[in-house]
Amino acid sequence: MTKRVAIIGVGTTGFRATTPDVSYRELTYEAATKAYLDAGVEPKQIDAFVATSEDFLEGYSIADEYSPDQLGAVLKPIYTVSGDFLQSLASAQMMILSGVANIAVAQGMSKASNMLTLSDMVTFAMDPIYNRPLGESPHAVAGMEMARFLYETGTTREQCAQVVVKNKRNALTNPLAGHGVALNMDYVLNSEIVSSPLAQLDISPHSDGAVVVVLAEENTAKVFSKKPIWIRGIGWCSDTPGLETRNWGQAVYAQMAGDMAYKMAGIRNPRKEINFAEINDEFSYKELQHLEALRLFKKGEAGLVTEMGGTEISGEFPVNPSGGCLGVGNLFDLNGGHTVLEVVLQLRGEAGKNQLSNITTGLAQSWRGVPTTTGAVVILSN
Amino acid sequence: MRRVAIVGAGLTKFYRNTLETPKELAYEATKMALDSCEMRLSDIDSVVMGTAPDAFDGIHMKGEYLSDGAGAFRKPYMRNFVGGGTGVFAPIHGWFHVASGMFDTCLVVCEEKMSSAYPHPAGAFLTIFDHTTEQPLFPTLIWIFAIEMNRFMTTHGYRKEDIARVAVKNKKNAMDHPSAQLPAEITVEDVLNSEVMAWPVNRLDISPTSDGAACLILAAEHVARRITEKPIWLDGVGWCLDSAYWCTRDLYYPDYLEVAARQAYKMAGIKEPSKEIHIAEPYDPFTYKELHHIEGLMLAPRGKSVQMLVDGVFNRDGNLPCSPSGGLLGVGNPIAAAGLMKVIELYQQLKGEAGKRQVPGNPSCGVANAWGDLMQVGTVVVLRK
Amino acid sequence: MEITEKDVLRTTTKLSANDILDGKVLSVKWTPNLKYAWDNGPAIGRYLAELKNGNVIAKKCNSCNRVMIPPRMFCELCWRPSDEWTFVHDTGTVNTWVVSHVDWKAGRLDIAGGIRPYTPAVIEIDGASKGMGILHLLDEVDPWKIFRGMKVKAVWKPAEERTGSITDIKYFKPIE
Amino acid sequence: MALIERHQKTTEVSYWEGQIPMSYIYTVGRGGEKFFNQMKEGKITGAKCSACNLIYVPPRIYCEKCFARLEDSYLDVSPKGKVHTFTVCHEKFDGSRKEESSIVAVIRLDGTDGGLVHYLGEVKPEEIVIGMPVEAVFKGAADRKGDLFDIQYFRPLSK
Repeated sequence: MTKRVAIIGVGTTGFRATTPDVSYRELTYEAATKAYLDAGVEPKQIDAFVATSEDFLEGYSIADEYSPDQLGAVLKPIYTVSGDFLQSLASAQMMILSGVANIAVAQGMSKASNMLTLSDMVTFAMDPIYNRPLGESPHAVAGMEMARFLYETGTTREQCAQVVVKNKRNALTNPLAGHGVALNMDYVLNSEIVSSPLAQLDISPHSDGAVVVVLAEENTAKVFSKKPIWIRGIGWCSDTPGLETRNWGQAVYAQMAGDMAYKMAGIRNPRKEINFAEINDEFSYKELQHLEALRLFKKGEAGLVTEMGGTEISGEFPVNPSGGCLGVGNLFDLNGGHTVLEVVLQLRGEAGKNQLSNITTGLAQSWRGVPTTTGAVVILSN
Repeated sequence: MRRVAIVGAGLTKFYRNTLETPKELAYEATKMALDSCEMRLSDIDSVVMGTAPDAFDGIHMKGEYLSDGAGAFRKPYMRNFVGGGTGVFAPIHGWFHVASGMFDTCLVVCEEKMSSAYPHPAGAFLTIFDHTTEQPLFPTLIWIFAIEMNRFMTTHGYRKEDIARVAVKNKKNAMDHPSAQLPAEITVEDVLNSEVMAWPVNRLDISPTSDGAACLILAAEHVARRITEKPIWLDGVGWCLDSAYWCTRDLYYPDYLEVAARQAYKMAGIKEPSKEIHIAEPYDPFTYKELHHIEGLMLAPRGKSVQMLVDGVFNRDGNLPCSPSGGLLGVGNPIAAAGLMKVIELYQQLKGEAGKRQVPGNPSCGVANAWGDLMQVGTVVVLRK
Repeated sequence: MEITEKDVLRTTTKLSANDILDGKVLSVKWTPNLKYAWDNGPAIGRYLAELKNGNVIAKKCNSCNRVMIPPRMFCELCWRPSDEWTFVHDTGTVNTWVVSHVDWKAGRLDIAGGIRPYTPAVIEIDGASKGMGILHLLDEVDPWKIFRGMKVKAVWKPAEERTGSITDIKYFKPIE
Repeated sequence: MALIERHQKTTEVSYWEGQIPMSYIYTVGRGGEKFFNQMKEGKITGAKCSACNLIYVPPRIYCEKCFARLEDSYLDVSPKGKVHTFTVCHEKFDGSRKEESSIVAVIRLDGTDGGLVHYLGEVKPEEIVIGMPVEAVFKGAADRKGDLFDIQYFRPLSK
């Protein structure tokens, strides 16, 4: 990879359970205003834009129509990736590497609070012929995956509960987070079982918010930014979508996306060469499952290390210092935007109270949620 | 910037209703593309899925559901979506994958199964309008096309009977297309006498709703030369969206298409499009829209496209054949797969493998475009031999 | 190699709508419950509130001097926060229009049976900047007498029936 | 916030309600026609990819790994299988609480690489363990309609 690409600006509205005083237009406009200010660019200088959206999570049957105005992309090259924010980031990077753009922008947004029938919408993603007719909640898919993961790795429900305790507490000292709370393991273990062994507090509540990230080609990045954050590796992968033939215990998509990113970044021993990670934890067990899939911990080890505090902010390998989905809120296709944002802030030393010390390389990972087997990974360095 | 070529293509038959599931449609097109250049799935590094509203196939996050049918099992796989423009944007998204150096090959798959929407897919177009300021008026897509056609006609003084010739031309061309859903020998009178949908649009002015899938295989230059001795180069890409406030635009001219076309022509080193382009596949969901796009692609001066149509310039044997495939009006309109069908037509014409549809004069440079959203998206690709 | 008739025919199986409805092939039905409550935000919120009061409000951008309707908190062309609110008229000019014989579900209207076709139009609102139009319906006019540039005026619902919606204006009719 | 003006009173805030009014009929496809018509006969069908030595259940016309066409390699598979994973679900698909929970499982059918996601019956949740052998319980022939519910549930292998 001859050319390198850096993140020179980030902007967000922060993440709250509801954002009743602004429409989706103003929400993205704020994130974009902050990102362009942070990067020191005007919309006129931006060569191309990538928006992230899924129709039914915005309430339009073509949500892409409503993306250019709030980014200042009217009559400019912009398109929509119906996927995770990290896939949009990868698209923006590919545009720069192709020479079509020097400065590119990736955007994502969540207005989950405006979706009155969110569970119906996720159900609507299930296979209409073999799975949806059962009329079961999407959380049954997560429950079955959690059961198999615990069975195959010996991880315990208590270890999953510890993830919730850690992330929700981290969120209390993250001003961007919307769902921080101080609780102990019993709260989680005694919360109502939704679909065994998944309890209510194992599930991330959703949040609204927007993130805009400004990328630039190497030389441009050095001109615009004093602290460019380099994209050293990026990977994304989709495993079989079928419930009947998939691997229920392991997150194969995360392993393959991670391997792609590690290869690009020239990383041979992720656990040593990466200092911290923002990992998808839409459900508590997913943090542990993803950590093991990303070869950061051996099979069954992630739960043990978490129990002993190894993944705390003060631990040997901090995971989700921002609070993750459990603490910040599930943002659906913006989840990747939140993880990238937090890794950039940490690497720039702007993570406030949760700031980690002497770090150079961070990993951001995302998963598209039930019932998908699609995930992406990006590795950033300062 | 690495040069990227099309090395294989596949296309299903288009029908109003099909038995196949969306996955099976995607498989049939992708399998045909792989077989067309004797490639195996293991030769493919990345997959790009272009498919339009989930509201047609009736599956949220439709890209995920389609992934195994599109050959994306345990591969980097991404879905792009720019409304109706997706069919021509998908190869552009694929082009990034290869030109960036991230991948040597990319499978570009487009699919649409509109017949899952019951009773009629048109209902999905209610919710493309602004949910607060426009939907309460219960608009439909045909309104916005008719509104644009009216503006186009009243600005240039075009007559319905002239514009109707596009349907006559395209449906006749489609007689020679194996995938065609509505090939027909019709006359201008047939078009003018067909049921009024929303004046000035009659039934034969509109392309049908369809189920169908299409697939292209892109490869970097060094790989393409090993696969085929007739690679067709994707030398120009351009895309652009205008503001969502479509009522603030003078709809007589597609500015968004001109911006996209300039980007693609600049990249392909084309100074005089009307002279250097030998063949075109302008997006034709409606009769007038082909002319609207011919002007936006700068292949005809504004206000002059009807005269050139009447003079036969755009016929298969004319100076600038437009929609030799038969277009959306003749072959069918499974939205994303329709746009890719037009790119595949250029690919086959430039390779000289379009069979009965082959235009004379051995064309070496072609342009295709797609349109979408609220009169808002221009996506353009320039292909060269 | 050329894609031939033989290659293509095997790919899909043609059905008629009745094959599915009569159960000649197996199928599964589903009607999703997709409900939303979109936050209006300050701009659309005020727009709807003023419609309820029988007014049409717009917002200015002092950089490009556009008077924008529907109002918006930022000018999408200059990409800066928009400026003062300004009331505009409930009269305008037909920019372009349609005589529609179909409804949003592609159902045909019984025109022969005396049902009036829908006549939606893009109406440039007086007081907003040139070319700044909104979509609305025309009525109390012969569909075939509508012309580009026709002057029209809004017909409002009675005050007590207005709810703060674009349909508080029933339609626009020609100004004699 | 990047706006000159903001809502200052909570009573000023407003929203607009709406929906996406669509309904759907999905054809089960070429693979599905084979599967569900055989279900009517009380049989479960798979599709074999000899190149990859895989048997997919439900059957499909392609192998996702090597893209071979599998349309003429359908075969009957055993109605017996193992519980690959299961859950006791207390929530309906619209997110509301169920009055009575249901037991849903992924059943890997013996001798295949696929299976079915279906209900477990005639068993108490605490008796179920992953790996437990189960068998399909079909409805009476007269009641079978060619859909997923021609199988009522899977139950533990009768001892």
